[in-house]
Amino acid sequence: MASRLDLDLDLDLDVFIGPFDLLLSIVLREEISLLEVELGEIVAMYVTKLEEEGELELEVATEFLVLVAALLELKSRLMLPGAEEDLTDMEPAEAVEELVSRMLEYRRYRDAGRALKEHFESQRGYLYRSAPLPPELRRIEVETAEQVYEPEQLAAALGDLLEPPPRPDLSHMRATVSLRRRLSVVRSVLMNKPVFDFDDQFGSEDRMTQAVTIFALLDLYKKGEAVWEQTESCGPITVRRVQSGQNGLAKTA
Amino acid sequence: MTELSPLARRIESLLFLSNQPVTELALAEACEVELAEAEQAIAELEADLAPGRRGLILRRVGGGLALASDPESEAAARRLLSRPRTPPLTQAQAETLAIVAYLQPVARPEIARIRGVSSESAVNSLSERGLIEEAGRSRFGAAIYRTSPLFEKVFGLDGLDALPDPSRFDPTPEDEREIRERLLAAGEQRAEA
Amino acid sequence: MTELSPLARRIESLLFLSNQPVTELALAEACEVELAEAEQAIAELEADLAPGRRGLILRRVGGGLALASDPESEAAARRLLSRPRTPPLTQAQAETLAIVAYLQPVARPEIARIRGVSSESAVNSLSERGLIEEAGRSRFGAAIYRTSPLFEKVFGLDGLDALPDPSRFDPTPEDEREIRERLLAAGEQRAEA
Repeated sequence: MASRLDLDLDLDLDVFIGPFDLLLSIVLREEISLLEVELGEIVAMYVTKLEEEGELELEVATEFLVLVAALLELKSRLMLPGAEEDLTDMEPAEAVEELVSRMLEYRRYRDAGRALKEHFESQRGYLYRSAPLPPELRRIEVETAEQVYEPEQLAAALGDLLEPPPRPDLSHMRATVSLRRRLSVVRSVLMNKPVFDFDDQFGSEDRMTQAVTIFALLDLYKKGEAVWEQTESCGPITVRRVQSGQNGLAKTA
Repeated sequence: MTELSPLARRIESLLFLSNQPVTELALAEACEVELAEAEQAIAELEADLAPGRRGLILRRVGGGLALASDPESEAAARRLLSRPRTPPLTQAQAETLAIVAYLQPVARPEIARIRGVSSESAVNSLSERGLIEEAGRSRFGAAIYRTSPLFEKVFGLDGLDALPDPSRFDPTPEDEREIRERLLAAGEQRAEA
Repeated sequence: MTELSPLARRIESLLFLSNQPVTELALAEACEVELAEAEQAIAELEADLAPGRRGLILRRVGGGLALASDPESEAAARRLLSRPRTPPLTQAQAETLAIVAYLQPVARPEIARIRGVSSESAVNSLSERGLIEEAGRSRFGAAIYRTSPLFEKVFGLDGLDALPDPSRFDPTPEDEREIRERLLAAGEQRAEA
């Protein structure tokens, strides 16, 4: 199997300017300490290059990444206090061995993956059935069935159903007051009393009813059926019927 | 040993993979052949999969063709595959089952009226589990249900008379008709609420 | 046209009903016959359902027997069932699957170490496709993976022993020498240039 490590990547780093594979061998020969190399920058440059070329050959990319990962691992070992003894003495040849074994291991699974992928293709045509069991097989057989439920459960369930549900609690809901109904109330009052005092007539109603009654009065005023006046702020309101055909003027405070 | 024609083989494959009956037309279209050609292959397959010849049988059901297992294998299939489940009854299932048990035969709309909610899913699962079964249709075409012999076995009941007396949930002893009326009245209130 | 023996018919029924591969022993027990007797009927069925004879094929996968449709019907089946073709494995998925298949049980960081990249997305998509599954946690809390029964089924493998011999993928000494040389020589050549 041909090895494809033609990584044409030109780097422009603080510590190094030149091709990636040169950097690799320099690092391996310990001419530059890995500690000085920004591996993240290398990856970023590599990705940029791939983008510029518009081709992402995964196979090459993965090999590159395996390399960078191995470098990262070496670097992280260098950065760990105490681990240094292991590596300061590490000969370039040893570092190469480390990388080589990592790349060989990866290559084994890459090739196994390819074989699996091919195998997967060859098997895709076989389709299997997936259907639920027929209903008769999903059921217990009468002959072998044993008691699993308590009959009391049924009596209790029926008892629950016999109980009428509690009346829903409506206390949180306001009774609605209809404008139309208030209009007819005010009209019928005006029929009997052409002039009346609002408080005398509606003072005992709740606030909502009183408010809607005011709306009803506004409506009657607009229609020209009634006028009303309040001579002082918060004082009594006098409501007066307007004879049909007569245009009244309301005096409001 | 005989071999099936390529088209009959293909149709056998399709019926094997489909969970639903398949019409002859759909088979012809999937195989990209004329209907008449498909019909001929189906006839070949039908003869080959006649009852008693193989483990599979070709059946015409629900306007289409379907493969089914030989009914003679049912006992073996039960031993191999069936793990009948008896999970606890949900509240909806218990209520529905109680209505059917005490009031049977009872029509599906009546169950819904008593419970105050549509009871379709509970009825279906009780039916699928074999605890209730259809006992005909009402005048208006609604399914009428009763409990099954399996129901009595799994509740350990020696006949329906052995159902516990529901009257202790009610201060006044009443006959079944009155219970039914009370249930319906309570159900209507539930439906309104 | 041939008829199958009653036992072979029964076994065909059971395989039709089961969604999972069934072992010969389970088939024998379900049919209440001796293993040897079942094996004989299975051999009969296997000959009858050999590739190219019918729409169904008897396969040994996942440590058991299963019926599958003839691959020649695949296109027609996809037209009928409007099932899209399962997507092929990506290279990342294939590599990850190979690592899990050969090293299982294997922890997620080990997969990442071998591939040199975080393999989260490949692991997740293989999990989603049901080809691998979690088999617990390592001492350090990393998820441990193994292949699923579905893996064996869709790869048509009769157990993990049926995976190709991993030594097949051992890099040759030439590969090794080449990598080693390239690692050092490439730089040296450039340094000289």
